[in-house]
Amino acid sequence: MNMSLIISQLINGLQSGSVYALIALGYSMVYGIIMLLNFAHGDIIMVGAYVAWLAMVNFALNPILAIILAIAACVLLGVVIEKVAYTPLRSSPRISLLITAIGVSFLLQNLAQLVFGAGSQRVPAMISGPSLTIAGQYVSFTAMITIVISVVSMLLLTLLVQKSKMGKAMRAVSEDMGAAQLMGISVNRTISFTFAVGSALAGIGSVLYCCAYPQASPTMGSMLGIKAFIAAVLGGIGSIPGAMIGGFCIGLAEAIISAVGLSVWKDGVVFAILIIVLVFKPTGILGKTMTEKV
Amino acid sequence: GNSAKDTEDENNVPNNEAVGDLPDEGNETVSGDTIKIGMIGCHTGDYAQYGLGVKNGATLYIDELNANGGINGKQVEIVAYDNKGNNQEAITAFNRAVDEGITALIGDVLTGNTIAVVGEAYPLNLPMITPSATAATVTYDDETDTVYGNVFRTCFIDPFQGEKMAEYASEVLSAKTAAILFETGNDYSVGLKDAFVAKCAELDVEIVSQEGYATGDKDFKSQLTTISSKNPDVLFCPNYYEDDGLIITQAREVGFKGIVLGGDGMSGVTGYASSEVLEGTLYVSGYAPGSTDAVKAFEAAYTEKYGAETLNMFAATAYDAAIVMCNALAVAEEAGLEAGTDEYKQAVIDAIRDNSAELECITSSGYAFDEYNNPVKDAVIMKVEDGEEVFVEIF
Amino acid sequence: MSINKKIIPMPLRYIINAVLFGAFLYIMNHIISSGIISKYYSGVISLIGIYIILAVSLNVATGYLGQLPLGHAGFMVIGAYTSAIIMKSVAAGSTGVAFPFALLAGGILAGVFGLIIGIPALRLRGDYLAILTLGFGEIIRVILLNIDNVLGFTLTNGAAGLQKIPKTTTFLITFICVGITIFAIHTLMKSRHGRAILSIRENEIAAEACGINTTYYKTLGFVVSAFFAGIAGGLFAGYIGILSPSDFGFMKSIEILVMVVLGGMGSMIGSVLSATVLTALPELLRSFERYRMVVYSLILVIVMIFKPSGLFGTYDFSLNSLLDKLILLFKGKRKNGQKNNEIKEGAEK
Amino acid sequence: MLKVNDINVYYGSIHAIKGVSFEVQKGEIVTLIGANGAGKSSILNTISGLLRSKGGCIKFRDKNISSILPHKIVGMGLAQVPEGRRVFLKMSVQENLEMGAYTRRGSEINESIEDVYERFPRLKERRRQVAGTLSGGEQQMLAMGRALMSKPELLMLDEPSMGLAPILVEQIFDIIKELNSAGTTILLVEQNAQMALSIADRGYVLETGKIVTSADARELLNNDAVKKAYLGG
Amino acid sequence: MSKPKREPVKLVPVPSVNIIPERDVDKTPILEVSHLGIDFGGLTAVDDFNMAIGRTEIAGLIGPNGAGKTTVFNLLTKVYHPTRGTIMLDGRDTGGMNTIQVNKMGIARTFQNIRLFKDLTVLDNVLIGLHNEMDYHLGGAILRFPAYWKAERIAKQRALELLSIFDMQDMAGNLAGSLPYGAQRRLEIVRALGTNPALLLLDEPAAGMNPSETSELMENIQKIRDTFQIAIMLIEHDMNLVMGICEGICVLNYGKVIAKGTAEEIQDNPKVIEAYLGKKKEEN
Ligand SMILES: Nc1ncnc2c1ncn2[C@@H]1O[C@H](COP(=O)(O)OP(=O)(O)OP(=O)(O)O)[C@@H](O)[C@H]1O
Ligand SMILES: Nc1ncnc2c1ncn2[C@@H]1O[C@H](COP(=O)(O)OP(=O)(O)OP(=O)(O)O)[C@@H](O)[C@H]1O
Ligand SMILES: [Mg+2]
Ligand SMILES: [Mg+2]
Repeated sequence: MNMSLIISQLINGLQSGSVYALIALGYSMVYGIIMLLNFAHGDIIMVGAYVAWLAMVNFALNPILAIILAIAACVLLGVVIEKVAYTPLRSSPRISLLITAIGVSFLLQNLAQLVFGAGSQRVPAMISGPSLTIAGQYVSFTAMITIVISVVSMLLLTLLVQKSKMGKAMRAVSEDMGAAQLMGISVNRTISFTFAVGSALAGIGSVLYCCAYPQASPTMGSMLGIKAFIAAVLGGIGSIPGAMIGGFCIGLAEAIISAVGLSVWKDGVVFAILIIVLVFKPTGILGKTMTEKV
Repeated sequence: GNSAKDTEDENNVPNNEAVGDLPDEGNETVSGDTIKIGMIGCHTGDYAQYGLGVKNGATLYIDELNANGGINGKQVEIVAYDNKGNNQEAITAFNRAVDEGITALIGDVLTGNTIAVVGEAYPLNLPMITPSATAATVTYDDETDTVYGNVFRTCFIDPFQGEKMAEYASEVLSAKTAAILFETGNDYSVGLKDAFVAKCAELDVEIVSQEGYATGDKDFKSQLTTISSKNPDVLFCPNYYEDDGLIITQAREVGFKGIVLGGDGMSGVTGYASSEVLEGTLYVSGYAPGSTDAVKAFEAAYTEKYGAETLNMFAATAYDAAIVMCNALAVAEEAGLEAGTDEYKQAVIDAIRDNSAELECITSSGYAFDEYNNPVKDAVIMKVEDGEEVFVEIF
Repeated sequence: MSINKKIIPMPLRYIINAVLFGAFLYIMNHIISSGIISKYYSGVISLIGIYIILAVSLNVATGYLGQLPLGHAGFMVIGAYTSAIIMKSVAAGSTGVAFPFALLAGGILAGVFGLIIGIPALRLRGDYLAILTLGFGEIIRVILLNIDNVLGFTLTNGAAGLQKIPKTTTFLITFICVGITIFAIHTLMKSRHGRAILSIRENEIAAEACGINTTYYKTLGFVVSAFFAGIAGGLFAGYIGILSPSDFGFMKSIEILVMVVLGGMGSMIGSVLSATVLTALPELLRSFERYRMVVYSLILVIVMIFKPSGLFGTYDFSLNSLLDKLILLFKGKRKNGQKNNEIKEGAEK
Repeated sequence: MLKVNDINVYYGSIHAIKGVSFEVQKGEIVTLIGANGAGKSSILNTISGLLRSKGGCIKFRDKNISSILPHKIVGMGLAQVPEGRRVFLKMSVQENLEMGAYTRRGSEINESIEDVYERFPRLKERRRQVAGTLSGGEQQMLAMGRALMSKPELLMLDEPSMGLAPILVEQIFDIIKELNSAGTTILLVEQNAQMALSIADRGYVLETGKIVTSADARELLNNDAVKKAYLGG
Repeated sequence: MSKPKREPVKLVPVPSVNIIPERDVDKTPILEVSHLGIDFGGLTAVDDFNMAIGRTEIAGLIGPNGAGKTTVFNLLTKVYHPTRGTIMLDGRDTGGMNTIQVNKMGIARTFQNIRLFKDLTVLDNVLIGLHNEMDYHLGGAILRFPAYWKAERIAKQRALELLSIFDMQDMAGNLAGSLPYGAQRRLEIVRALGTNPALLLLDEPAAGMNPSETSELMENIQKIRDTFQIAIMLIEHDMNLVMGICEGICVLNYGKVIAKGTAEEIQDNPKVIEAYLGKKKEEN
């Protein structure tokens, strides 16, 4: 394989990895605070894509407006889901919460199918710009912007969680809601905030996804969600740089596997990588091993 | 447009089918004045657009028929059940339909589901026509060399399409090298690919690259980058149109310059990629939209009733399947046989096989079936020009 | 709650249960074979039986062992393919005889995979384990899909799936398997081995401090769970006649998990009833066709919100205790305040 | 300062607190003593809003707080050191202290942290250590330090001496006295009734969810029934 | 896996727990620890820890908070693996063993923060403790062989008897999590006893108990030692308890032993007073 081919495969991998990473960040945040594998997260992306499509195709809005609307819709949806479906289950076993999340995910998918039909819709281009040529290889504008946005999001998020007061409140709530309240932290507000941020990331992910693969379909979120989620786990769930690394790993691994002609085994290999990493590093690449004090 | 709205309406149209009824007590068979036809397919789920196309296409014809007095004075009643594209549901849905007293079946839609249903329908010798299941094994068991006499179809079989495209590539396009990008989890896609590969070997077309992707994938750039680096003359994409739209777009993005070929699943691809990237794309089809007056009339009626969204090839082959089936039922009815009896079923089956060749159908001028109950139809080559799918030739 | 109200002596309790179950089998079998109910109903009943086995077996890993496996369909598909491949290779005349062996083989192979997956799983906790099992299920699916191309022989038939599998699954054999599964899991759980499994769910460190070999019992939980899932898979293959890998994806695992959680984790009767209801529900909702998945998901969310521990919590129904209660009700009027007496009886259980 | 009137707490069908009323005056140390499961912690949790009372009324600084959310109550100057410490195990000692000052803003926070470190030098040694790996006693100190960070007017302590070395128990009680003399009102729940009564102004004795005796601390120390049940005498 | 040397005591009903034999403490050591130490990263939690416990001795381990007492228990039970040093149980080196093997050899423990099987009944909690005392195998359990019935019957009887030490047999059917705090602590002791230990480690058994409950506990601890003829080592901050029943006391500070001896010796040791007891003792 020649050099430029390798580079272009790497860029392919980085681009899809960036989308995974953005979505994985959302997963990681929500998981971090209420220990919930939010299966509906992928479907929030789907709704974002449909909103963008509706805005541009049905209401002929400006792409920028469509992007804002899509992100806003994701934030709203994320917060509403949390309020309606997850808040009542705060003190319930975690698995009930998980099943609720699965239920919400099914619900969104089926409602989308009911409203928008089973087929997919073509989302017109939202972002356009000049493309670059690196090492003789053409790199599309969307690929660059996708990579840049996801890295920036990660940095901002790290700052938010580590440094801001809200970030600390998030960590406190995730550990002990009762004690957090005794510190004067509003648990409801903190959790809603977390969902809002996570969903906003999903919204951004949704827009970038649509730029790369301009289709919206009711079930588009499920596999995407699972992949992103694997990225989060691979990187060490709850860890922000971890989600990023996980996303890039998955994206690159997929690209490399496809590039060497094993594309039919792609999903299998991705999962196998995950399993191998977990076996040797049970908390993922950047996950901290918390030994339980006995 | 307002296509979302259309879909909504389409499904709110209360079709005069037994959908809402629970099975009656005592498992009654055909009531005196209606003939019940089953329609099992994926009306929801990932492939609902095919299932709904089939359901609507067949319903369209039957409604017309009923409006014209039905069969032999009897109205035709449709018993439609959803199988979500799932084998388990396909079997239960079929058994349920049998409980309702269907005398014949149009369906199933997806190949796997159809094979599952055949497993149940064959012992009952229930006449069935699938408008869309393309695998050879739907009508024929290669292990025991048995043809399922009761099962027919109005679509091509996979090998046929794959071979046709290989021949077309070699003979018409003079291609020397070819690449393939197919969906690994999809038997349709794999079936076409296998036939294409085999035929290419015969015709001395070199397959330079064979790449697969998993169901649900949206990113094909890696595979396409590899393919593009080998510079094949043609790229064969035996997939469904939504994926093909993305594939062709990304293929052009990574700099693929050759011709893209497809199977009948590519029909409808114009909605999923820009006209520039699609220009010159060719696919084989059993149905050429807008090609004849009959087709135009069908399309107009369909669009009026259900909107254009699910108007795909399978809607047309389902319309044909309904014609063939109703014609055969008419033969049995005229012979005065009692619905539900073995003779009746056999009479319908015989009539499908023997009396369909002269029928006025829309995707084929009549249906003659070969010894495997597959239709002998011409392949239509379609081409995308200026964002339109246009008829090129019969090949 | 008193632990000591078992009034019917132990062996008799089993005999009563066996007789009742036998009678149920006999009557149902008679009804089905005489054609009183149609193939549709008997098919749905068989499916219910298969899903009962799946839910009850998943409950071992989820409800009792306290893990969260998301790859149960992976074990099911191993059993299904194994059994189907065996059944396709036996002579047409002897399928009836071969079927139980094919089922067993499917169960054993699934159990072996349970062991394989159980070992790395030991190092993982909670959600990481969930992901591991999810990955495992998907890998199995990818392998079944692609193995033929790679190794050059036809075993699984790839995407087209394994077709024309002899349809040997009957009501009787399904429900005999249901009976065996429920009995075996029940007796396992009501023994020192079962308690060891429960103790891992409750507190692993304390379990080790009690001298319980947590490694062994975790693996055991997985193997038992996988074994019965494999049997269910074999029954499924014999019911449906065609297997394709895509039918056993992540969604199938979720479907089974939903049954377990909705029924109440750790409640056998919960798993049984919710498998029954959730298998029958889509059929009842057929009239709504387009809305039935929406309704299904709504029901799921609403039940979880209002009954988070599942419909039955950890409650386990027992016919015997029902009988006991009835007997007590009669006796209770005569005898009073004989706690000591009862303790002795209990101790002799 | 705090007035609890006829509160009732249920855990499902268990009636844990049965019509309890009492009050704490400004500047006092009041202690609640009672056997295991008498309902002491439940009362504190109800005051701080973590549990809800059925009926009744809780007044803090003449404001009814019985339906105010817990995080707001903290802002009003009422802090609780919960039973079992409940420090944030994954955060460092320093961060735990910062969390204590969540409702406050400004630069004095750092001074407060230094104050706490002065009181508990052990915490200073471990300031970067994750709280989850602290010993039981260290965690208890951290929990107290954290509560002090909100500069409360009323501090509720739930068994602060549990699991502490004798020398620390004394230290903790010294701190309580000191805090009190610096103007903080204290509501103290203790198993160690001897110690608690010896520093308290008044005490209430709780039995199975009801207050059975209330008196001056000195009186209670000499009360025979109390002696027998709670003082091991 | 090396086979534990200790013979499992045959499951026969224990002698009535009310008979406390008059006898002397057996001082031949059941446990000998030498130069034990562990580091957590840079922190040395326990260093050069040496001690021996007699076969039926009640020993106390005290020290300021964070001194490393619980860590010593964790080392003895192999929750943590020592960085240095050896632990000899009944003359056998436990190096390389894990928690389970050590338990089978005869060390049982309770936890500072209670770790019960909360959603199981009290009886089941004790039966889990008795797990290794029953010996029917998996097949026997599923097929309900006679061995199952016999072992279960005896185990249940034994469990109820163990519970009766703390007068808890009436709670056998309750969920462990629903018990009052004190009862939960006692249940942990019963469960540990179920594993048929030669050495019982109790981590702050009296925490959260009031003085009258504590004195009851003291009696019970002695009763357990006398009835089962085992060694008991306990961590406690309640000096009444420690001074009252411990025959030997070891004081830790910063992971190191600063004093060893009888209650009287310890009480007067200035190092201990300074580091741990405080001046209160002098006042009294
Ligand atoms: N979460 C709960 N669910 C059910 N019952 C509870 C719960 N928490 C407490 N209880 C019950 O309420 C009663 C009072 O408990 P509480 O914890 O307030 O007592 P306490 O006086 O603080 O005891 P302790 O000295 O053990 O801390 C007890 O009987 C207890 O069993
Ligand atoms: N897993 C661990 N990682 C890091 N440090 C630890 C760990 N476990 C214990 N430590 C440290 O070791 C020291 C001893 O802890 P240990 O729990 O043994 O104290 P202790 O003597 O039991 O105190 P207390 O009486 O308060 O329970 C403490 O400083 C603690 O912070
Ligand atoms: Mg308390
Ligand atoms: Mg300790």
